[in-house]
Amino acid sequence: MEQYLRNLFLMSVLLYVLGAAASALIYFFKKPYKTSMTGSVMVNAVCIVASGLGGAASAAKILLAVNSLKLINLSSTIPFISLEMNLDNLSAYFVLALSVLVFCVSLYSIGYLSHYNGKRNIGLFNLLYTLFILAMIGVLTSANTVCFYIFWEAMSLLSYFLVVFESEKEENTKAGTVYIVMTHIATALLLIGFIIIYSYTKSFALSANTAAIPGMAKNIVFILFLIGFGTKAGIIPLHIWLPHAHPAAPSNVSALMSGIMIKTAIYGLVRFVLCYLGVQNTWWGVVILILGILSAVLGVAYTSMEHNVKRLLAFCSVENIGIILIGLGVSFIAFALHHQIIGSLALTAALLHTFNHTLFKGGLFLGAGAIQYATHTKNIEDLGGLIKTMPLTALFFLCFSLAISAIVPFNGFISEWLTYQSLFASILPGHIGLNFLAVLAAAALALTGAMAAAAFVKLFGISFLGLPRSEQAAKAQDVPATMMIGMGILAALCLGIGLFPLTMIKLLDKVVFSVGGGSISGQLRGGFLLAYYPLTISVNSISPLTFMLALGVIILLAFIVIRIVGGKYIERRYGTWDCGFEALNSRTQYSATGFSKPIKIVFRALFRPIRKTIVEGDSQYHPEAIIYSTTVTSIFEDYLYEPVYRALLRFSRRTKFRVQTGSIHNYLFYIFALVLLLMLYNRFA
Amino acid sequence: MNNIVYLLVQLLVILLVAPFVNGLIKKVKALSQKRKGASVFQMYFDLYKLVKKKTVVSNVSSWIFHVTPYIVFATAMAAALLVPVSTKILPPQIPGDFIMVVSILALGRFFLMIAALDTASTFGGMGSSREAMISALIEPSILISMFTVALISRSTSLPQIMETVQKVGIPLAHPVYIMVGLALLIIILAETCRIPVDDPATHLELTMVHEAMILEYSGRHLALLEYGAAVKQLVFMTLFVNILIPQDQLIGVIGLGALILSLLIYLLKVILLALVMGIIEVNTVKLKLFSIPNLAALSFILAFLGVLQFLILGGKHV
Amino acid sequence: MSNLAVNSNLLETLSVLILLSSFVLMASKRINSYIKTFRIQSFLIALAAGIMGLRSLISEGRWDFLVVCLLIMIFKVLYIPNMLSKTYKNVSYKVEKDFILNIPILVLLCCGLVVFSYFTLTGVDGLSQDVLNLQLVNAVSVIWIGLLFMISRKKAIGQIIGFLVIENGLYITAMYSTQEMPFIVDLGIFIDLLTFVLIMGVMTFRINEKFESIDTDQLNNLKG
Amino acid sequence: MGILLLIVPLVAVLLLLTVKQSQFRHAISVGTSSLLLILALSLNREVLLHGSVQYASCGGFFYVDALSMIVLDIVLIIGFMAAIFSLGYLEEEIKHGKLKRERLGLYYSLMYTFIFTMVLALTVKNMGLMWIAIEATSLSSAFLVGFYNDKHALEAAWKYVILCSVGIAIALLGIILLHLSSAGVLNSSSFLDWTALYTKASSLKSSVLRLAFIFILIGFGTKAGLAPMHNWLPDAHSQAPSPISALLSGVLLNTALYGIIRAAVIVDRNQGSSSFTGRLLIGIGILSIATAAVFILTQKDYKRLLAYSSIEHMGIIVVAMGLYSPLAVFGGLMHMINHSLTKSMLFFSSGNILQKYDTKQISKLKGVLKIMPVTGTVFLLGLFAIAGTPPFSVFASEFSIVVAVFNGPYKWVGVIFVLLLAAVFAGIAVTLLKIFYGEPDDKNLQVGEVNLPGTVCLVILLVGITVSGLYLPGDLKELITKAQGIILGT
Repeated sequence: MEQYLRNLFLMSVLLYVLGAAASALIYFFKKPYKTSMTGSVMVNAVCIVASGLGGAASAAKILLAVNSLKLINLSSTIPFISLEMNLDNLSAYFVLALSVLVFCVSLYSIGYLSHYNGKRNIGLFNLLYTLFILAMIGVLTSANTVCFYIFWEAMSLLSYFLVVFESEKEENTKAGTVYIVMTHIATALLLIGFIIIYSYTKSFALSANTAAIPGMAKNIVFILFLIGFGTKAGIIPLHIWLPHAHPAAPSNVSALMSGIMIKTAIYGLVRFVLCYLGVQNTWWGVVILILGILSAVLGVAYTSMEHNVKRLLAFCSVENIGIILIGLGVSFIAFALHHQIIGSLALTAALLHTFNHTLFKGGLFLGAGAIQYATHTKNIEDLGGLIKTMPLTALFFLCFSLAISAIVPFNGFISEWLTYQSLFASILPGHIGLNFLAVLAAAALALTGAMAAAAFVKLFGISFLGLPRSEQAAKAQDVPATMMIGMGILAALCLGIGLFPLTMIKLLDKVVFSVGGGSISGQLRGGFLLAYYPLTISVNSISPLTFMLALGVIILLAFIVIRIVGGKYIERRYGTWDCGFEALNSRTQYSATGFSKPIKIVFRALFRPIRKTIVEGDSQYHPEAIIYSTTVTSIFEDYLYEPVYRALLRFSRRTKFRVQTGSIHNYLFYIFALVLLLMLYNRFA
Repeated sequence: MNNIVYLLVQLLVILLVAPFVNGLIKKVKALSQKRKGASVFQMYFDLYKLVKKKTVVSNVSSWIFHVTPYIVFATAMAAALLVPVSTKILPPQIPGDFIMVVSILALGRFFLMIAALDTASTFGGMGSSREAMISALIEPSILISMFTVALISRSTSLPQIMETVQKVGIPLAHPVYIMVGLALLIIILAETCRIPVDDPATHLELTMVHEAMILEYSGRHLALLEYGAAVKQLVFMTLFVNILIPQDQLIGVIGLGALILSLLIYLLKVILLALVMGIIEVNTVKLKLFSIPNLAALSFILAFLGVLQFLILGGKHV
Repeated sequence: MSNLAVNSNLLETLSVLILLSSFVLMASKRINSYIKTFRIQSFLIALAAGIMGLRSLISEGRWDFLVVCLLIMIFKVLYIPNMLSKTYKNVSYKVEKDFILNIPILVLLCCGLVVFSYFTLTGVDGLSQDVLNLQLVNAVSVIWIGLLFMISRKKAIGQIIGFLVIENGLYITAMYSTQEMPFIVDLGIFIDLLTFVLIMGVMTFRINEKFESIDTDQLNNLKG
Repeated sequence: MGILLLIVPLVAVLLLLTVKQSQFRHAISVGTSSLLLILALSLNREVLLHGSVQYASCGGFFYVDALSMIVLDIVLIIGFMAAIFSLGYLEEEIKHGKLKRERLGLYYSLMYTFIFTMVLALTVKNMGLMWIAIEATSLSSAFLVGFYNDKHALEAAWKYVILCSVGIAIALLGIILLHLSSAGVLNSSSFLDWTALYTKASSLKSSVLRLAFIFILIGFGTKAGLAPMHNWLPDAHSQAPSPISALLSGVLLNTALYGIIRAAVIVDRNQGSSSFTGRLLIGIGILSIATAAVFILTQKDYKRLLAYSSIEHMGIIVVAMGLYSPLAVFGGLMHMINHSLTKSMLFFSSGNILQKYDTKQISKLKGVLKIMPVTGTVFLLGLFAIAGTPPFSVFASEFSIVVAVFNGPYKWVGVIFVLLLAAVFAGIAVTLLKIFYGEPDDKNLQVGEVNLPGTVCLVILLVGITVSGLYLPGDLKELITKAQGIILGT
């Protein structure tokens, strides 16, 4: 059985490699565009098959409860460098998420890439894309830290190239630079962490026993990992690359980046802190929890201010990472206090939200891509009325929006509910500080949910409803069928997991059991119903399916009653009420800026909005035009990163001209001084 | 069997009482303004009238506009099914807890907000935008105040919470509950679009939130939305009265008689609360929109103080 | 034996004189006196090499020191100074004007360097066998003074002379510390020195051509 | 056989000075460098078989062991690449009137003199001779640095000669002291003979030896571009013709470093530990990396930037040597190879870019990937490679060194080390990544590569550094292991 699964998995990897090779051929031989388009379709088809196989193998791995699969073990002649890949439950879970997303994204790409036709080298894109997927699989299945590090860097590098793929825009390349610099520095910290561990255990293997590491070193390593992975995950205040990089990348790549790449950081935290290092102190969890709260709240606050579809989604990723971290933090605290069940519950919540976020955020980015594909703009102030021209896209987008706002029959609610429950369960007598924090986290979660809903009402309402605000929006046409299918599958999965959460949770339970040693399946009741509460009899239950049924029945009843009472439905179509003035047009509608203004005013201390009004014309009493613009200050960039960056530049520049003066006398003096210094050193040493 | 009885009782009570409560509050307001006011049953007639009417639909709107009334009404009703009016006829398990209730209501609200944007009307956008802000601010207080009572009973399930509360004696004499009660009261007023800015009775754009969102609706759609709003209001009121003024512990017997008695007391409590709400609304001046954060903060602080009390005292409240 | 003692006394005196000549160099301002002082210093070194050569010829029958002496005479005393003065004959300036520090301080610094050399070398136990120590200190000091000279002079000629003084210092260090440096190394040093001077000649010519001066202070366009 | 390595370039220089046609000059150049490469291969075999190669016939001065073989290989491989690259490079320069055809002979003869001096430095047993050869490298390369004969080039050459000569003079003091330390231990036939010093290391006078090492470190360190003696390096590297920059950076620095290593080995053996040399080397190494990290961040000239990066990598190698653990030494040696290949690849591609855009200013470059797809790609990947990104070879060696640092006595040095490497990466990314994208300011710029043979070199080098980042050929590994054994005295 193991052998069979292993082969299945390797087959999937091999297919990706084949896809990469094929794309490389297309790239290098620069076939005419028509051929390269066919080639691209084939490469994507290969990816679809590969992801299908990979996903199936991973799911089977978890469900059939076989031992962890040793996939590949090749060592190189260079010290430490080896290719060692294992597939255990945790890896399999993340690979499953990856595969599901890749499946849909590849399907979507078939249609999406057609807009590159004749403009760009699709072969290159596909090459980077497949390699990127391979790198992520490598990250998720690496069995030693060196291998992990290499794949991690490869993943960063490839995603960097994908971010700058549309390189003619300067903002894209800048975004890429910010991204690669931040991620590389973070990776350096990871490297330090790995090597500190190595210096105690003398092994890079993930199976190494880390018990011998002294507590202080463990603390340092934890902080390094937190910053290292935190940067990739985009936790505040290390998030600033995210809102730059996601909009810059092509949408299918943003979907992968936001959907699964930033989750590799969550994988890293679980894998390295929980499994590898072992949670040692309660404060580890507390730090993560606090960062989670911060990221969730600030992330959603910035989400609600954004008017660029993809930037909005990027900030929203920050928020969701925050939610995941809240779950993770609670689980770390619980494991540190040896509450296995609570820990497992919280871990389940975090991991489920990870999976869910993969689905809906991937979907949303695909949706954003579809909008961009149809209208060539990412600015929602230029959109409107797309629901009429792009009905299916609108429907899917609505589903994703509801899911991400944690609204009931969708999967987002399930994971948030579990997070609430884990927070609730973590409030135990005796830990006032922790309890206080848990309550705060719950409040933050509530705020986050409502504000996310507000943001997505804006996003959906302004871009899909009302009147089109620009010509492109008016002329938009629905996207190719493959793109639609890609999004459709994700939407269906969102709803599916929302309605039948237990299927997913039971799968997840095996993962959590192998990671944390606790299982919550004993607490679960019902086939599709969900019930959980650890301390008393399970009476806290939710059943989205029942709710859906009830909803359906009530709607039906209401319909019937109204039909009976009110008779036949007679509808009169007429213009929207305009208070008797001129007919409404697209500019009298509420704009996205207007929509989010109340929130901006309420949180003005955070946003520090800058308003600018320019009156054009001769007299201020008879203006020809009034241009009003408002921007939100990004406090972390303006008050943290910018000053530090400038200070560094200034330091560099000054030192440069002070040291390398161009005067040979100075240079000779350095040599002279060093000679004297070292002679003195020798005298005293 | 229990399930069906429970469902029927919930449905009937909520459906019947909701418009009445609305009328009652209006009556209180009318009386306070030295008007006679409409009958307390006026809303039933209004609903009937609206259902009978033809429907005008904006030619900008899409299917969102059409499905929203049904969804809003259905979600309100679905939420109502999860908030027992009486603990005398509880099924063994209710498929949802208060988090679910909040989420269900959020579904309705989500649709209401996007429907308001669907018609390209400025009013719709305005209402939707304001509603977004208010809900964002109020949500944490709802969660925290419910969290507090849930912590006391160590369960997030509403029947469980209500049953635990019955053992407390007089909850309103208890510091934790007082805090939660005050927080909930503010929440109810804000959620039902009353103070400090909104006014369900007028269509003045300065004060419009909920009414602005449903401005484009007419006919049976409007009826559903109005009904839905009334149901939602009653859901919150039920939460309030059944948690803070439990009565079922007084009634020993289990059976039809007890049920009826319990329901009567429930009705009494609701009427009482409606009167209080009416009086509060009458006695409060309308404030500018951006005083809502203060109100929300107040409610949040109250709820948080409640939970703090609970935590500091070590959870010995049962 | 007394002959040898006289010899070593003479060598000591020469080493002090060589050191002194570098002080004189540091104190001088005129290009002419730079070259003259260098010539004298080289002559003193040649003298020392000659004495040692004679000694080693008598005691061991080695003639290589004498060859070295001859080479010094030919190159350092005659050829290089002549070439330098020829190169600088038609240069407009004759006197160096601005220094990094003024001359008295520079001379004091030179004294300091001698003390420093003494201080840093006495601790090294391999060096402090009998009289060699003082000579070695003198020799090493010459190197540092040469380096200081290079730092303090802004004209190209100053740097060339400074380097040559360093080279002189190295040479006497080698001579005094080990009387048996492999000949081939000595030869190699000479070849290098020669090429250095040649290159410098070519360079100064070209720089003079391009910059219309050989003020090395002007050579500071490449920075940062 | 091995002695031919010295004869062939000399003959080539003579031939180049006599032959007048530029085709013949090119042919001689390519022929010579390929011949040298073949000779090196055969010498490699011998070294692998016998451990070291010496010929009694030539007065015993010729000596090659695994350590020198590694550097020798680097010299000859990069030399070969530079020869090929020069073909196209020079023709292009002549085409644009930057170079007169007559000067071709001068260029090549200087280049082969340069190579000859380096080969000499690596194949002699006597430390004194080695010193002479290293000194001679600066004399022959000074003209190459100043080859363009403009103000900047001359300035750079001037500084190069002055600083390196002074440095080398200090190294001579070190050599003299080294000799002094062996007084009474070695007889006159084996004065300054490295193998003799090596075998008798423990009986040398250790305090003199330590002083000697300080001077050798400063002296050869100047040549190797270690901070704070590095100041000539950015000037010289940026002003020299690009193939020469590649030689300077990829080869010359390593040759100088080789001198330091040879000396350090003796001192370490004498002291019985590396604590003395280790502290100095690690200190200077870290200082070099830090200098590079600070200077790269606001660099405006891409060739200077690459030069600073060379300083950084010399620092890394020196740190590795200072650690003196098997892993560190292995990594350090590997890093020598990897850095040379990668850096020369970068200098070659920067040469292509310079010829296309005719500017060294970073701010004036745009759209390199579009205008020069191959060179641009190589340069881009090369930058990531040099910054230590897997899967390129620099990462592999850096990783070994980093691990060694953490296993060494100073863990905090490891933290600084890694952070500085990251800072260098950030600096390169911030300054250089923008040149690849967008549209060039000059709209007349033709899309296409200059210098076809050079571009082929680039691709070969890129493939090389990618493959060797994942897999080290067995022979090479054996060679490095042997050299490691020599250094560690095992």
